[in-house]
This record gives sequence, C-alpha cells and structure tokens, in this order.
Amino acid sequence: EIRIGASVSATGPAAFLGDPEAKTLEMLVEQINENGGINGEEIALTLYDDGGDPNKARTFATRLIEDDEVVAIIGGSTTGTSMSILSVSEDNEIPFISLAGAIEIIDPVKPFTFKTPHTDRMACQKIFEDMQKRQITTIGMISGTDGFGASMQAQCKDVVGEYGITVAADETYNPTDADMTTQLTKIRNTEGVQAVLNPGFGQGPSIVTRNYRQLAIDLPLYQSHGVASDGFIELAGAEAAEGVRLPGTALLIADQLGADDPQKPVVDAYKTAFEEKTGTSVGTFGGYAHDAFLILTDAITRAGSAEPQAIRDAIESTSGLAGTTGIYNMSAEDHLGLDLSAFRMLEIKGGEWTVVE
Amino acid sequence: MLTVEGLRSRYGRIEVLHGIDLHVDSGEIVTVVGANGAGKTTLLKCLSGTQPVSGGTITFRGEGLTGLPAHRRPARGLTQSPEGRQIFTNLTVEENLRLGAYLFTDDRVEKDMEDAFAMFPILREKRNLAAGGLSGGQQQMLAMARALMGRPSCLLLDEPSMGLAPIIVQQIFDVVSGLKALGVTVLLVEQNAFGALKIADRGYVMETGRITMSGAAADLIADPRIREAYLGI
Amino acid sequence: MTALLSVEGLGISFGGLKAVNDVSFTVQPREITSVIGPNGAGKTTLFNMISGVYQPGSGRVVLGGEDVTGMAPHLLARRGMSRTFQNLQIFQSMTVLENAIAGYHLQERGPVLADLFNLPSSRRRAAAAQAGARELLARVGLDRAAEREAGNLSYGALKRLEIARALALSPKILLLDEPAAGCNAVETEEIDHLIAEVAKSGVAILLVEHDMKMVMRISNHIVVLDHGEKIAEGDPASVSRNPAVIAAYLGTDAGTEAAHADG
Amino acid sequence: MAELLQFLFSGVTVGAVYALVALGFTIIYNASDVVNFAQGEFVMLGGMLTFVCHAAGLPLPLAALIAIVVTSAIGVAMNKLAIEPARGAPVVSLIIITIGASIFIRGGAQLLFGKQIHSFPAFSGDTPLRIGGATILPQSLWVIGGAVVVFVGLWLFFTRTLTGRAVLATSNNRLAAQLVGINTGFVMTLSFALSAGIGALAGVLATPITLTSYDVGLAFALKGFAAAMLGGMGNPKGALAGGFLLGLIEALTAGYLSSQYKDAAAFVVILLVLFFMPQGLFGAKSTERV
Amino acid sequence: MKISAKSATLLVLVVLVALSPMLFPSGYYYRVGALIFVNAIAVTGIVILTGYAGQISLGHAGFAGIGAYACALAPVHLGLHPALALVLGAAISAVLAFLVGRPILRLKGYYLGVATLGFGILVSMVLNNERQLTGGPDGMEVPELGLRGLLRDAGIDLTNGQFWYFLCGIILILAAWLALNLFNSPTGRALRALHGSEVAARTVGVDVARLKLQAFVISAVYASVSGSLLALQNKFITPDVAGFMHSIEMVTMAVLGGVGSVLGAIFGAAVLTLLPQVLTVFAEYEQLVLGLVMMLVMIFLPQGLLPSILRKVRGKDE
Ligand SMILES: Nc1ncnc2c1ncn2[C@@H]1O[C@H](COP(=O)(O)OP(=O)(O)OP(=O)(O)O)[C@@H](O)[C@H]1O
Ligand SMILES: Nc1ncnc2c1ncn2[C@@H]1O[C@H](COP(=O)(O)OP(=O)(O)OP(=O)(O)O)[C@@H](O)[C@H]1O
Ligand SMILES: [Mg+2]
Ligand SMILES: [Mg+2]
Repeated sequence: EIRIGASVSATGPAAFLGDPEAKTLEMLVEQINENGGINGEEIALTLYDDGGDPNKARTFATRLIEDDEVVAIIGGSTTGTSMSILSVSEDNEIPFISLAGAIEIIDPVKPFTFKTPHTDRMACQKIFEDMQKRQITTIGMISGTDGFGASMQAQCKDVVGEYGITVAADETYNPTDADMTTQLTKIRNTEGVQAVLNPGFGQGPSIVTRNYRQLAIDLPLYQSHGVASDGFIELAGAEAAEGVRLPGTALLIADQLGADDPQKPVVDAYKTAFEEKTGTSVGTFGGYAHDAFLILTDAITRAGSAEPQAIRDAIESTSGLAGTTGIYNMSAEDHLGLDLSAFRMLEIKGGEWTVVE
Repeated sequence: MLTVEGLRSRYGRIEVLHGIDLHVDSGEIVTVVGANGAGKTTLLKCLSGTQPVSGGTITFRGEGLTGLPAHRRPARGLTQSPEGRQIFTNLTVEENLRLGAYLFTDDRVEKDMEDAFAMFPILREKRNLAAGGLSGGQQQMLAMARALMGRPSCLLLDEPSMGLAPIIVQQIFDVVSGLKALGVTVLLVEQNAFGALKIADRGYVMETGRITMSGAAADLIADPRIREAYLGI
Repeated sequence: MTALLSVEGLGISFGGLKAVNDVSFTVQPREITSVIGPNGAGKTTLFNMISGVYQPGSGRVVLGGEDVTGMAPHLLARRGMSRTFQNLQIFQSMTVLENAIAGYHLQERGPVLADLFNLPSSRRRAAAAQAGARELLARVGLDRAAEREAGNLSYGALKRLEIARALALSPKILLLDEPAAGCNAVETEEIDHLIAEVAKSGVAILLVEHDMKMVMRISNHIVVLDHGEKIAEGDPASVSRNPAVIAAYLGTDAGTEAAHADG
Repeated sequence: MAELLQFLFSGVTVGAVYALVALGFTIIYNASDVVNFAQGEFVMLGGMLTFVCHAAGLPLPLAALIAIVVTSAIGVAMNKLAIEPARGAPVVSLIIITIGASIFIRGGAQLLFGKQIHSFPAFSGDTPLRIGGATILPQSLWVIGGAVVVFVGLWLFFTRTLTGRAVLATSNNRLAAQLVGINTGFVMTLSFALSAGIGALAGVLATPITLTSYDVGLAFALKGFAAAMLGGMGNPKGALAGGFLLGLIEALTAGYLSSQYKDAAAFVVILLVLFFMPQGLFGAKSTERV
Repeated sequence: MKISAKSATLLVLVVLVALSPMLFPSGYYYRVGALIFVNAIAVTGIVILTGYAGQISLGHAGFAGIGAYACALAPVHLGLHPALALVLGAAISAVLAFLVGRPILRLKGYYLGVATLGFGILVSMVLNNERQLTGGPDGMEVPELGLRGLLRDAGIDLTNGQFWYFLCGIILILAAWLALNLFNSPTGRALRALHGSEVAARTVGVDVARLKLQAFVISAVYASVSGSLLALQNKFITPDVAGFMHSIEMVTMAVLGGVGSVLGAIFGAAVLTLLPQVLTVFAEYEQLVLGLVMMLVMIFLPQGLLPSILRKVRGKDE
C-alpha cells in the first residue's frame, strides 16, 4: 500500500477550486486501484478539507506526514494553503505537488515542491498576446479581491508593459458582490479603453459578464482561466457570454481536439469519467488535480519505489507527460514544466467554446 | 376557589417552600404576611405558573393547575400583578393596558381601559408615553391596572402598595375592597401588613417557607405576636 | 452654618413635561432631609440629577462648596456622594459579598498592572475592602448570605444590600431612594435605626420614602414636591399639618397616622 | 449625470437586497432580542430551493412558493428544536446556537445541493430598462418592490395588530407576556416562520441578480446585519433605510472613490453614524429607569 | 486546606500542558496542542472583555492580524528580532485598541458588536488590499523565531512541534494566571460590576469608560500575542487571521466553553480546535456535525461546557 495525502479546500471560499479537485483525486484513486494499483501496490489516499484556511492546511500537512505517514502530498488549492503546506513538506522532505497558481510556490525552486497549474503570469501573457494581435493598446481591468483575482491582477499589471498595453482603469469587486455595474460604468467612461479584462473566479465573473451586457458595452471582454468550465456559460447566459475570450486548457474543447493531439486521450478519459461520476462538467481546476495525480503516479511507477526521495527525483525528471493542462517537462530548474503553449485562447460562440486561431 | 396543598418549590437545589397549605374561598380577600425572604413571592409565582412546583397540588375552581403553562392561566381567570412590576417598558402605557386584555377582543376592553384611567388618572395623561419612563409608583399603578384589564376572577397581588404615596395606598386598598363587591377573589401579599389585614377576611403568616399561623384577619391584627413581629406596634 | 449640599433652582424636562422645576433646598451634615411627594412628583428625577445620572436642564448643584452640576457619577462618588436606587441596581451574578466590596471601589482601586500581576499592594487593597464589606453586611443583617449569588436574594434583602453597598463608600452625603419599600414595619424600623446611626456619624442624608411613619420619625427636615415643584418645606410637624401636603400627598388617614407617630 | 444615475441604480439594487435581509432580522430580534445569524441561510435556502424545484420542471412561481414555505418550516423547526429547548439561556448562548444552526444548514445544503453556483431566469426577462442614459434590470425592480412591500407589511404588523404588539411584548418582558396570557412559545414560532419566509423571499427575488450557492448565506447575513444595525435593530423603517443606505454608499464609493475600499467606506459610515446616534438611525432608545 | 479556584485552574493547566505529551502517539499532536494553546490565549482575552466586563467584540481577529503581521513585517522592514516584533505588535494593538475603544465602547450590545465587526473588517481589508506590503490575500512569509536554535545550543533539543507546544503552553499559563489574578482583583471586580449594572457601578465610583477601555486594551493584547504566535509558528500568514470568521471563532470558543471562567474558555478553545480534526472522519458531513455539536452544547449546557458540567457535578443544577 502506498499512502498519499491530500489537503484541498473542498469547502469555504475556495470550494470552487477545491471541490472538483477532491472529487477528481478520489475518482482517480478508485480507478487506479481497480486496475491493480501502481507496481502492484494499492494507493491509500488520505484527503483532508482545509476549508481554504492556511492554518488548517499546515495542521493537516503535519498530520499527513507525522500521523498518516504519507509519502507525498497533493493539494493546496490556494496559494496561501500551498505556502503553508510546503514549509512543512520541505522540512520533512516529502514531495508536494501544489494546485495553486502563484509563481512564488516554485520560484525560487524548492527541492520537494512542484505544481501543476500554469502560473497566473502565464495566463496574463496569453491574454495580452491575443490582445496584441487585435491591436489593443489600452485596457480596463476589473478584478476579484479574492486570492485568485488579486494575484492575477498583480501579475498582469506586472507583465502588461511588455506587450505595449496600458491599464487605464483598474477596478475591483468583492467575491460576494451582487452588482458590478458601477465599476464597469467607470471603465466604460474611461478614455481610450479598448478591451476589458476580468481576473477572478466563482460567481463574480458571471455577474460581470451579465452586467457588461446590461450596460451594452461593446468592447471585447476577456475572462481568466478561473472560469474555464461550462458552468460559466450557463450562469452568465449564452447571450451575455457571446464573444468572451479566455485562456483555457484542452479540457474545454475535448471534442474539438485533433485525433493526433497528444492530450486527446487523457483529456477524453478524464472528461468522460468525471462527468459520468459527478454529473457536473469538468473544469480547469479538477484538471490540475488530475495532472498532479498523474505526475505523482507516473513518478512512482518510474521510480519503482515509494520512498519520498525517490519519488521526488522521479518527479523532477518527468518529461513529455501529457496531462489535461498541457505537456509536462520538469527539470531541476523548473518545477512546473509547462509553457505558454499549454494555454489555448478560447472564445465563446453560440454558447460553445471555440478555439481562436 | 383556590386550594393549595403541600406545595413545595425550589430554586436549584435549595427548597424555599416546604409544603404550603392554604385555601382562598370565592369572593374572599386573603392576605399572606411574612418577613423578607419568607417565600411569599415564590408562592405567588407557583400559582401563576412562572415558577416550577416540585411537590403538592394547586386546585383552582376544582381543576388542578399542575402542568398548565403560565400563559393559559389568565384565561382561567387567574391573573397576577407581579413583584417588581414587570411592565413592558418599551411599549406605551396604553399598549401595556391593551396587552393586559390580550385575551379579549370585545368592546369591554375600551370600557375597562376607561375604568383604569378613572382609577389612576395619571395613566391617562401618560397613555402615549413609553411605560419605562414612568415613575416607580406610576409603574406600580400600571401593573395593577394591567392585571385588572385581564378580568380576573382571582387576582394575585404581590405588594401592590409598594412605592406608592400614602394617598394612593389608601386608594389601592379601597380598590381591592371594591373588587370583593364585584365578586373577585384576591390573594394579597403585603408588607404593609396592617393595611392588608384591615381589608382582608383572613390571613396567613409565612415564615421561611412554611405557614406558621392563620386565621381571621381581625384575630391576627389583635394577636400580640403578630403585632410585634410584623406590625411593629 | 454651611450646607454640605445645596440644590439651586434645579429643573429638567422630558419632552415638554417639567419633571422637576426650579427646586432649591439645602442638606446639612448629620441631618436627615427627606423629600416626599406624590408618585411622579419628581423625587427620583431630582436624585438622578443630583447624582449625575441625568444632566439638569437648569439650576446648580453645589457639593461642599464646589459646583458639581452635571458631573459624572463616578466623580461625585469621589467627592463623597453615594446613593441607592428605587429600581434595584444589583450586580446580579456577583456574590452578596462582592456586591458590598464593589462599594469600596474607590478605596481598593489601583493600577491595573498591579492587579494583573497580583502584586502585594493589590492584595492588600482587596483584603482591606473585603474586611470592611463583611462588617457592613453584618450591619444590614446579610452576613449569613455573604457567599450567595446576589440575584437569588428576595426583594427586601436586595434593598438592604443596596444600602450596604452605598455605605461602603463612607459617603459624606447619602441619597436613599425608598430604602424601606418592600420591607414590613419591623424591618423598616431596623433600617430606620441604621439610617439614624449613619447620620449621627456625620453623614448628610437625603431620603425619599413613602412610609410616612418612618419619614416623620427620623427626618430633621422635609421637602415636599408636587408636579416637579416644591410646595412645602419644614420640620416634620409643620409639614404633616400643612393642608396642601395633606391634600396632595398624605390623605387623611396617613396624615393622622403620621401625626400620631410624630406626637 | 447618466453615470451618477447608473451608480444610483446599482446602489438601490444592492441596497434592496440588503434591506430585505435586514427586514428578516427584525422579527426574530423583536420577539427575542436575538440576532439570528442563520438569517442568511434562509436567504440561501430561498434561492437554492427555488432553483432545485425549477430545475425539476416546476413553473417558477410554484417553485418560489414551495421554497418560501419549506424555508418557513425550517425556521419553525429551528425554533422548536434549537431555540425553544434552550429557553432561559443567556442571549450569547442563543446567538451561538444560531451560528451553529447556520453552519448546520449550510452543511446540509452542501450535501443536498452540492457546491455549484446556480441561478434561475429573471421574472420579467433580462432586457434592461433604459432611463436617462442608465440601465436597470427588471429584476432589480422586483427586488426593490419586494423590499418595500415587506417593509409596509411589517410596519403594519408591528404598529397595527395585537399579535405584532404581543411579539414586542415577548422580547421586552417574557415573564410579563406570559402573565397577560401571551403564548410566548407560539410567538416565537410565528416569528421564526415569518423571518424565515421573508429571508426566503429575499433569496427568491435576488438570486437572478446575485446568483446562489450553498455558501452565500454568510455574506448576506453580514451585510443584512450591518444594514439593520445602521438603521437601528428591530425597527422595519431602520432596516429599509439601512439597507438602501448601505447599498448606495457602496455604489457611490466604488464610483467616485475606490472600489477596493467600498466596503470599508460602508463600515466607516456605520461607525460614524453610531458615534452620533448610538442606537442607529431609527433605533428605539430603551427606557429603563433607575 | 481549601484550595482557591485560581490555584486549581493553574494546577490543572500546568498538569495538562506538562503531562499530555506522554500520551502523544506522533508529532502531529504537538501541533494540535500548540494550536489549542494559541487559540486559548486569544480566548482568555475574550473572557476578560466579554466574561468579566460584558462587552461584545466581533472584531478581535483584527488585533490577531496586527500581531501576526507585525511579526511578518517588522523583522524585514525594521530589522527587529521576531520576538521583539511580537512585543511591537502587542504595543500597536494596545494603542489601536485604546484609540478605537474610546469612541465605540460607548455603544451597547449589538451596536458594539457591529462597530467592532467594522473595525475587524477594516483591518482585514487593509491586509488584503495593500498587496505591496502584505502580499494580499495570498499572504506572506514570516521569519523564523530562532529561539529553538538557541535552546539546542543550550542542550535542549526539541522538534519544531515540541518547541511550539511548550512555548505556547507556557505563554498560555502565564496569560491565564494574569486573567485569573484580574478576576478577584479590584479592577476585575469593577469590570464585573459594570457588567451587572453600569449606573450602579458609576455611583460607587467606577470610571466605566476607563475600565471598559482597559479591558478592551488587555484583550486586544491577548489577541495580538495569539496572532503573533500563530504567525511565527506557521512561518506563513494570510489575512484570514484577521478575518470575520476568526473573530466569530474566538467568541464561539469562549461562549461554548463558558465565557465567565478562564478554564471554561480554554476548554472551549480546546474543543473547537480539536473538533475539526476529529470530524475529518465524517468528511462531507463535517460542517453538519460541527453545527450540530455547537447547538447541542448550548441547548443542554447553556452556561457553557465547563461551568454547566461543574454545576452538574456539584449538584447545583438549574
Ligand atoms: N431566583 C432565585 N434563585 C435562588 N433563590 C431565590 C430566587 N428567588 C428567591 N430566592 C430565595 O427564595 C427565598 C424566598 O424568596 P421570596 O422572593 O419568595 O421571598 P419573599 O417572601 O417574597 O420576600 P420579600 O418580602 O423580600 O419579597 C429567599 O430565601 C430567596 O433568597
Ligand atoms: N426618562 C424619562 N422619560 C420620560 N419621563 C420621565 C423620565 N423620567 C421621569 N419622567 C417623568 O417625570 C416625572 C417624575 O418622575 P420621578 O420618577 O422623578 O417621580 P417620583 O417622584 O420618584 O415618583 P415615585 O414616588 O412614584 O417614585 C414622572 O411623571 C415621570 O413619568
Ligand atoms: Mg417578595
Ligand atoms: Mg421615585
């Protein structure tokens, strides 16, 4: 038996991330055990819900390592919880794969810490690349004040200059706000704004999108990968969401992937299984957990051992591994292993995701 | 009309009524006198149902009251004017009186209210003011008036004369005597034992949770022990 | 003779009602000055203004030569004023003893840090207060109830506890609002003696009470209020014979009773 | 001008939601002096149950009705099972019970309904109304109308009916209430039913705008509580005014100062108001003589 | 010899802190123990404010936030040793409590509740929004306290978990000792008196405004120290520490355990800290059970766990 631990935010303000992650991990463990486990050993998953509270996450990390004696940890749905877990896992030399966005988690590189999601920065870069192509030079931003939104807002403002774009209006909303017409009106009335970018997750972006339509703003609207799932279209309404662009992963366009796409098999398999099991549509975040688990099991298989040190070494040598998010190539300098190509710029047309090219 | 047998009651583990026996006949005024802490208030609270009974029985008009919640007793005709007045401080004087007649919706409510105002004219003056702003004595009058609004057939009065000016004390005792004429039965707890015994038919003396003496009011007034211990004469 | 307390033209209104209007009188040390009057005459309100619970609308309160009009109660307490309440104000969840000790606050208070660290100075202050409090409880007959939770006492007992707490301040002037309410004739007499004794020890006493026997027996001086105004003032004998007072307040019965006690 | 108008529209829309939640607080508070921190969960249940029933194929009005009735029943159950057995407990203990109830209801909703965010169609479509260059959604008018209607109803209830006064009497002095024959148990049951019903109504009206999920209750409770305190707890007038005021402050701050600190501005205003009016705008000063 | 409630409480605490480790099967239990102690320190402050003085605060996490971020920021920006940063945080909290307390402590009941709530929210909003300084919602790292190394040099080699367990345990005992001293001291009595009746307290000479402020400041320092210890222990801190939920948690712990008594409140902190750890076995049902437990305790033990249990044991049931 190989003991693996996980601490995700299955409830609380980040449940939007943690819930699909928890479900994904449980499902994958079940699948792998049905197929005889890894190297003939079953996997025992201990999964805790840290509710998005970094303090709890640290306690659970301690518990996983000291009490449950796991050989590796997946989790940390948010940056805060990930940072809390990693300081424990590094101390105890247990490999940890984070599911959170911030670049600080793996930069500077820490020996036992890895992560699967692209960084916020990459999402920003992808979006700005697209804007550049459309000759957009002045934008307005409206960001959620939750960790996800705030972090991406900062990263975007950090790299925006590299694309010759200026942020002329910079507004925020709280994750529980009910109406964003005020902020959007301000952005609309700002001189020269050619497009609007909305980093955020949860219901905020849906409301922004609806208010956008209510105010009949006819500038391009960009959302973040935080809302990359079918649920977003449903909530915002296909009509309001028409034309919205965002950087997404292969998961959302599984049926549009070419037969030769290396990600196709893994994306298809995950999507079918998840949607069948939970009755809800797949999203980016569940995909992160899927990839973390994939990287971990792949590493254990290759290492032929369930020793933490061996697993760590094997993870670091992951190469060409196709996940739902992208193709992972880890190295001693890069504990993420994704590049920009993992993101695809998507646009909602007629209530469906389409690839912009 | 009201019969109490072997009544016991306790606060927590401390028993303060150790088996009280008393009865009040229809149309009678009966008074209970006793020192501070004797248990008079506790007795009345047991009767009105706001204090749990741990033993004995209370029979009112031939029916046991045990287990009947406090709020259903006024409907049976048993009404209390409690110690410490317990008025609705945030409501107006008039609202207090109307709530006194909470169980009735007929026209008599208005008439009763007029009667109450006639009895205590100051209440009419203050009818639209919050009762909490009344002076102590005015509140006491309100408590009495509110109890009368409930059209009791048996009225439990806990120190109705407390804090009242002598002239009003007189009036209160007159009112209580007048109730007798209307056929209302009264159980009166008073520190003004002299005044109470003067208008009462019978009296009980209570000491540390027990009835130690009882008899016709006139006899009690004359009893030297009572005169010394309670009347201070 | 200089008065300890003098009230000069004091007045206050509540939404148009002149609850107290232009009332003046003085209170001497060692004397018991009673304020009587019908219900709602403004006696308690007068107390509330003198003791700083209400801000007077007009007039002055002078205590020991100092103008203390509208001064906060805790500052008045430091200047030797203490009072009881008509509507009991007991520290319900504290023990009877602790209630009495609270009366010693001014003597026992000290730097909060000393209290936090339980320094000897803090312990000394507390111990002194406790000894005093026990004595006082004995004086009002509550020593046996010292360790009980105050909220569990009967009404009459609470009245006496309030008096004990007020005495704990070793006041120069003591305001008593109906101290005998809820006590029978015999108990009233005990309170009587207590008050007289306190007055004799040099304290000025201002008393509100409806028990005319008591008032007439122990007062040196009586002020009569009606509808917020002073309608009479004088010694017990003259006041109890005053027809205006009898009409407004005493009624015939009590009037004779009072005169009887007086005679 | 159009800009200001748009901010105002945004303010009253959000304010009406706050007002509805705040109005829900008043009844239970008036009956028991307890601020029911589970009030937000009633709002959540209103939205969630309507969604579930609607998704199951029921017409929207029927779904909403069911949601309100079921939520009222849950309110009554909460009173019977959790509040009434604790009668006589200190108010803080009762508050902790309501917090416990709110966690419990949230936990239950999470199990039953999952963690997805949901919504249902607006009652009168999504086509915005244009007024003076600004736009407002028809659903906003529903919410505003709902707040006003509930306010008028409550106001009449408390000032014109004997039952309304019995509710006030119960919180003012429970013992005395029993002595005049008020069934205080029933008053509490009624209060919880009404409060929960109003909460659910808020959820039904607001969800097409705010969306709903199992955990929206807390935010509603917090804002509703703040609004009710700003206006003066217990007074329907205060709840209405407090709600709208809070919404407007937020919108205008976001519009003219900083969207980041709009909630901060709201609380600064509350602190300022309380500094000068310690009972809120319309709160009754309790008259307790000494 | 009759042993006073104070000595009994302290004795129980010392024994528990010292002997519990003998039952610990793994290092994880030290972590939970340390967390209990950290929470208990804040909750002891609530006992002083709410239990003694009867004032509600729904924003005390704000002070915990100040304590926590002082330890994160002061070493970096001011070059202070983290232990001194803790002291600095406590001082800032005290000053802030003094300034804020003045105007808002005039308010009563829920109005004080909403005002303190506002204060807490303002603090957490600043921590969330001033990203350059605080790292925003993602939080920031906190420097190592460094004391453990010193101890090791002195020959006492503790694991990280053990170190924090004993450090927080000792500070808790100290905090409890102070609070217990206060209870029966003149100041404590005055606080409890104003809780009972403000007017009466005033007329016996209690400067009510000043005493409330003292209680508020002291409890703020408790919360601040608790926040600092949490930050130093976790070596990473997010604005959650100052959040509304944390404030509510403090009050809940105190009331659940028995807000009138120090030991009760500490017991409450222990129960509510342990509960989520135990409830992990219920997975999905965790919230449901947590809410249920809270309700049941308050229904059946309305005075709080410990006081109600003690009452039952002594037979003074009510
Ligand atoms: N709530 C309570 N908890 C505990 N003990 C109580 C409580 N109320 C009263 N007692 C005790 O019960 C006894 C009887 O009190 P009760 O109030 O019935 O006396 P009483 O005869 O009405 O006295 P008084 O004339 O002073 O009003 C007293 O010893 C009192 O201390
Ligand atoms: N806070 C207040 N609000 C409104 N009216 C008040 C207030 N305080 C006092 N009053 C009014 O002022 C008048 C005087 O009241 P006060 O309590 O001083 O009377 P009192 O002489 O003490 O009467 P009692 O003998 O009945 O105690 C009363 O009519 C009362 O209603
Ligand atoms: Mg009595
Ligand atoms: Mg008076």
